[in-house]
Amino acid sequence: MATLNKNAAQVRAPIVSNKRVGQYHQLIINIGELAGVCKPGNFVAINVGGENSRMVLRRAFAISRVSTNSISGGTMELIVAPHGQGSRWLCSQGEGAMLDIVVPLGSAFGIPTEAVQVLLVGGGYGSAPLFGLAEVLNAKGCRVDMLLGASTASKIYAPMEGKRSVNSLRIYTEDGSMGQSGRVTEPIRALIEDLNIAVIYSCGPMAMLSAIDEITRGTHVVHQCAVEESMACGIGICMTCVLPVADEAGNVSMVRSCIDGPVMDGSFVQWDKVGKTL
Amino acid sequence: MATLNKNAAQVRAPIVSNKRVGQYHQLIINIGELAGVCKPGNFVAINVGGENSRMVLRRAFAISRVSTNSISGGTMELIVAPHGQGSRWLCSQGEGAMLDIVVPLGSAFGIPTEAVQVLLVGGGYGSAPLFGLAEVLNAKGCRVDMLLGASTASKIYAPMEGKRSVNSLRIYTEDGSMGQSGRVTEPIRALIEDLNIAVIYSCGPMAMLSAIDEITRGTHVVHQCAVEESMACGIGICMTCVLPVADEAGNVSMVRSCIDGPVMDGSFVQWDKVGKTL
Amino acid sequence: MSALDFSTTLGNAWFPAPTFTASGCASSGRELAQFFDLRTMGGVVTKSVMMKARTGRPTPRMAETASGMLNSIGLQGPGIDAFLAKDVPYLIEQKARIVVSIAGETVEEYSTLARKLRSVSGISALEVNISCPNVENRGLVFACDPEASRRVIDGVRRTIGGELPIIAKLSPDVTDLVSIARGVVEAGADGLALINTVLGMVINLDTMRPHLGGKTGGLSGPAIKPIAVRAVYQVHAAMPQVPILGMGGISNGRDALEMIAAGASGISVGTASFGNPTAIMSIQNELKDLLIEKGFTSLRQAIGYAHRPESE
Amino acid sequence: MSALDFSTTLGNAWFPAPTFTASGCASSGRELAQFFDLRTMGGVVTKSVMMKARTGRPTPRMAETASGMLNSIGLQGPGIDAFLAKDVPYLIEQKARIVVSIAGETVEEYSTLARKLRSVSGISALEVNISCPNVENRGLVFACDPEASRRVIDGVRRTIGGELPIIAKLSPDVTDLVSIARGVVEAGADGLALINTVLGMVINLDTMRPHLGGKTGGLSGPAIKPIAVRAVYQVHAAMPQVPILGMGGISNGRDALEMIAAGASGISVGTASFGNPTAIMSIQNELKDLLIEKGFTSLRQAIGYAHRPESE
Ligand SMILES: Cc1cc2nc3c(=O)[nH]c(=O)nc-3n(C[C@H](O)[C@H](O)[C@H](O)COP(=O)(O)OP(=O)(O)OC[C@H]3O[C@@H](n4cnc5c(N)ncnc54)[C@H](O)[C@@H]3O)c2cc1C
Ligand SMILES: Cc1cc2nc3c(=O)[nH]c(=O)nc-3n(C[C@H](O)[C@H](O)[C@H](O)COP(=O)(O)OP(=O)(O)OC[C@H]3O[C@@H](n4cnc5c(N)ncnc54)[C@H](O)[C@@H]3O)c2cc1C
Ligand SMILES: Cc1cc2nc3c(=O)[nH]c(=O)nc-3n(C[C@H](O)[C@H](O)[C@H](O)COP(=O)(O)O)c2cc1C
Ligand SMILES: Cc1cc2nc3c(=O)[nH]c(=O)nc-3n(C[C@H](O)[C@H](O)[C@H](O)COP(=O)(O)O)c2cc1C
Ligand code: FES
Ligand code: FES
Repeated sequence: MATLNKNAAQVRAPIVSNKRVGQYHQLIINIGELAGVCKPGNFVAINVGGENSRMVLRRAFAISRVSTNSISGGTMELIVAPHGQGSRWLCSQGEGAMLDIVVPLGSAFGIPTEAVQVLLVGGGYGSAPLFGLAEVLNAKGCRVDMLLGASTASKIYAPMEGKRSVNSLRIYTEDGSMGQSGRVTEPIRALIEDLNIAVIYSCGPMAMLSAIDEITRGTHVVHQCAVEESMACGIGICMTCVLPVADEAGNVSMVRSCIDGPVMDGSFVQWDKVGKTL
Repeated sequence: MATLNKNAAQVRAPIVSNKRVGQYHQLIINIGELAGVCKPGNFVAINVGGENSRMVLRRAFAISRVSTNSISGGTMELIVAPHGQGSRWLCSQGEGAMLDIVVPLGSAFGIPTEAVQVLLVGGGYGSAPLFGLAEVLNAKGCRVDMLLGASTASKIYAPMEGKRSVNSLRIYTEDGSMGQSGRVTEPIRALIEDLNIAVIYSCGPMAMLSAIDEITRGTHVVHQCAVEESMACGIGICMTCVLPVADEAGNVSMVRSCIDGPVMDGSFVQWDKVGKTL
Repeated sequence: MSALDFSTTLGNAWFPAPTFTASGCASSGRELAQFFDLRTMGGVVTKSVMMKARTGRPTPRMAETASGMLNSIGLQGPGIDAFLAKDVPYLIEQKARIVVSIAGETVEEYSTLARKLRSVSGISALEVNISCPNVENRGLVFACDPEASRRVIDGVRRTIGGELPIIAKLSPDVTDLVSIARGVVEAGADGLALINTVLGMVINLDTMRPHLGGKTGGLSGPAIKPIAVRAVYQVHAAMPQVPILGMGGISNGRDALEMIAAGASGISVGTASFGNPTAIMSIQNELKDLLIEKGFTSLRQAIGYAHRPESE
Repeated sequence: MSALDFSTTLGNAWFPAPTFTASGCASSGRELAQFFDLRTMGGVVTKSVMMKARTGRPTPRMAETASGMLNSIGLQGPGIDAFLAKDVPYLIEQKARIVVSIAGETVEEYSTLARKLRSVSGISALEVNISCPNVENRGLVFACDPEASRRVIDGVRRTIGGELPIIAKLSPDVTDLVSIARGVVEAGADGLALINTVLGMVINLDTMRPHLGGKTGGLSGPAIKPIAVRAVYQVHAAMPQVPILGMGGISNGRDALEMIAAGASGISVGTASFGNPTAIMSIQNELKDLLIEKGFTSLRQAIGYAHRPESE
């Protein structure tokens, strides 16, 4: 919480393009110079529904990638699943539509100071920020392997360009419609050994993050996960987005995932106490 | 209330065109066969704000004209003043946008059975339904004279084509920016005499209608006015749109202007009691 | 379609569907009959009728608010005699199921209305709107006063006998809704209608005074749905055996299912019909589809489903 | 700009602007300071603080509703000592004007909190949030019980002495708000904060159970604005001399002016800041423009303006 979103700003930003990709929409948004301060793991909060909207809260989306030398100024990419009314509205906005965005928010994935072996695990649209992250890790000299999982093929987001920075990419679907059949967490234990993994970066449903924690618990592997809790404000003022997290001394408190997250050290999160009274 | 909107239907109808005319927007909407059952004086009720709108009530607009032999099927024309959030939303809708409309609603102007001299008086966008009415009256052989008034020139709606069915048209603006300077009600008393007027048809602000009533009271002139009260439902179920109106026996009751109006016999309306407790 | 039993009961009255108009939001049915067949829904709850004809409050009588509206009609109506002469026969002719809503200014007026209705055939139930100012007690709304609420229902119960179910309609503007509900049930109500509108106000910034002719008005529409769901849930938790007619902001099948899961045996649709004359029909169809989709074979199974123990 | 006196007072505390954060909707100010200078608004009302640190309710803690939201935070917070050690010094350093909101589970806890705050300099006023469950009386919310409300305020008043203005924050979920307001003013409150959230519930149709971890939650946002305006109007009509901090759904300058015309001396902004981090700044600017446009030369002239006699 030290930095308190020090680079965050509220901007009106135009949609540069909106393309359907499987069950998702890839939105490219021109955020000008702010693209330069976005880091992998950060998210944005977007106003939805327009002027007369009955939706009073912003919607949070992970920044998938940023590009600072694009022709139209700095841009960022979001991968949006049309889920409820707000995200559906966003997916229906065409090129040129202006969005009211607060960006960049929250914590970022920590980047190792030396070149180590890392594993990136994404579930559903959770893969979105991992490709941007892979580029950064790759540039650091890390060897990057990636696992992506989803219930079905159309929910796997794995763009061609994204694969450049990845040493290997394995896909798992629960219905077997793409890649291997099964859960993305199944091969992790073996991979840690085989590839001598130092850090796992994960983003996806809470159940996946918790399963990875179970695997890494008691090992030397660091688990950096991007959590996803319902957020009313996204900037740390409402206390709705909390998770039970222990501090170094083992004291558990309810920590705001918008400002002390979304990226957290998975070993501190009290996965069994999520959604319970402390 | 006998007919109870017997021709009314709820339809999804596309906007054929949306043009700015002075301070108003002229909207042409394709309502198909329903155009055939619309009469001058009827109004429509339109949903505003789209799917996620915080506006829960329909907005009422007088039908300005209908055309049943247009290339795109039956159409109707509305003249909309961008007033608050709902009408502004409507004015911002482009060609092809689909509207949710209930049409036609309410009472219509009564048409004389014989050819008589009539005067049409419109205030602001109140002129809209008068041009359609003029056509009908003209076809009946009536001599139609028209007075239009507004605070300023850009609030006068008087389309070229509309003038065909009118014997004379005089315009009054309060600031003198178009036509004669003054109020549209000023010349009425003299015109009644000079032209031997049998019926005055009026549409505009309540103050204008009430002023006309004062002029016609005690004379042989019939005053058919289209009133405008805040309406929550437009179909007679909420009782918000009421006006104090006397019946033949002189008993005053609160009458729904959406279903027993908007066109009423001005001499029965208790103008001095509007907005008061009975 | 599948074999969904969509019927419901309120006291001893049976309805083929759980969908009703809300009192005061359908006049006496005629106007909606233009848009759909009144027989296809559960029943028409008529506008609260009083002994005498009433002209109601001055205009403006409404103000739109964020996802809602205020109204201040002041119970304009024809009086019970004209209502029985004109409106009830029309609804019977349409084969609509009829719930008559009554309102009074004194405990006595409610009883007298009940006496007038006792012998009228073709009525399925009585809704007793006690959200009216009590002229005998400083204009304090009956439904805000536990003792006055009881006395009204007690009087109606004694007059009407055991045949016609009595549904007491309560106001949410109270500190302890459950105790008021308990009181009227003890006094003889067979069911409860929850909720009436919430007291509100809009200031008109042009005149810089209250916008409504009556100054304050009743807030309705989606804005109040969470309040209504909470009210139904609380009262159902306290008295699971008492049927509830739930209302407040229901605009689609999902809203209706929320209310039913919270504990309502039937739902009334008010403000949504203003925005959409066929709202009740689409709510009904969506609710049916949702129930089937969720594997319920009868509406009854879903009533109060949100209260089941954690283990299930 | 023109010569508008935008200042206001709450009891003996003076503020250069009538705009405040709403308690619990700005944490303790740090997070919003990223988006604007805290000095530019009237003051920061901090999140209600209790004696001990509290972890609050389980998640989910929020549900969006039509033009509003439900929250069920359960007064998570660091406890008074950590608050005084960390948050107050930060706000003082920022030169923000500070209104500290306190909450307790017993009458005694409120007094003890007041004792802790008595000697702290740099605080402009105390907001006493009495919409908390009273553990000594079956968990009945203090603000729903006239006697308990009085006792809390009386205890705080005695402890704090005459210096620091006390603003009692009331719940709208009561039958007779005016009598509760009167009681706390008699007990020593210098002002009133109206309104806290309205109790509501959302059923999650996937789980078919209450969506919030705490089952019920507090409804806030534009949906409740008409309720809030009514509450402020009623209380101002009854006690025109008592300053009111008005809140509930204020999202723009027009909303703020409605509240002020209804009788508020200042306004708090809660939910609107969630949708828009700079909401308070735009509300403040729009309100200023509106006041000037309407010919007011001071904010004070507009307070309660909607109550002026018909003749004016
Ligand atoms: C840090 C973070 C990053 C995210 N990244 C992405 C992403 O890259 N792509 C993507 O498609 N989605 C992402 N989500 C989820 C996205 O925020 C929700 O799908 C979206 O808010 C749903 O809004 P709605 O109006 O469509 O659904 P509704 O269910 O109508 O929303 C109702 C309310 O619940 C909240 N809500 C509902 N689901 C979620 C959820 N899963 N997480 C948080 N709040 C929720 C909404 O914000 C809203 O306030 C992310 C969420 C968080 C917290
Ligand atoms: C029978 C009838 C015919 C009309 N014909 C026309 C027309 O041809 N052209 C035109 O521009 N306008 C017409 N109006 C007025 C039009 O309905 C209002 O301007 C419009 O409803 C304002 O909505 P808003 O959302 O822009 O304003 P807001 O002020 O935001 O509306 C708030 C609420 O008040 C109601 N309301 C506000 N002003 C009026 C009003 N003057 N009359 C009725 N309800 C109002 C709205 O319906 C809405 O429910 C007519 C009104 C009636 C009743
Ligand atoms: C215009 C209007 C008139 C109403 N009149 C009555 C009435 O006469 N009797 C009554 O019991 N409730 C009356 N109500 C309350 C409704 O029956 C219902 O309880 C409330 O509006 C909440 O439901 P909704 O949100 O679906 O409208 C009225 C509501 C409105 C909006
Ligand atoms: C997330 C959240 C937390 C709140 N916490 C508190 C609190 O700690 N103390 C308090 O007095 N009010 C609290 N409130 C109520 C607000 O201060 C305010 O009274 C209410 O939300 C209405 O204003 P609004 O509609 O502008 O949000 C909280 C409201 C919200 C939405
Ligand atoms: S979302 Fe508001 S504190 Fe995190
Ligand atoms: S607008 Fe509802 S009755 Fe006329």
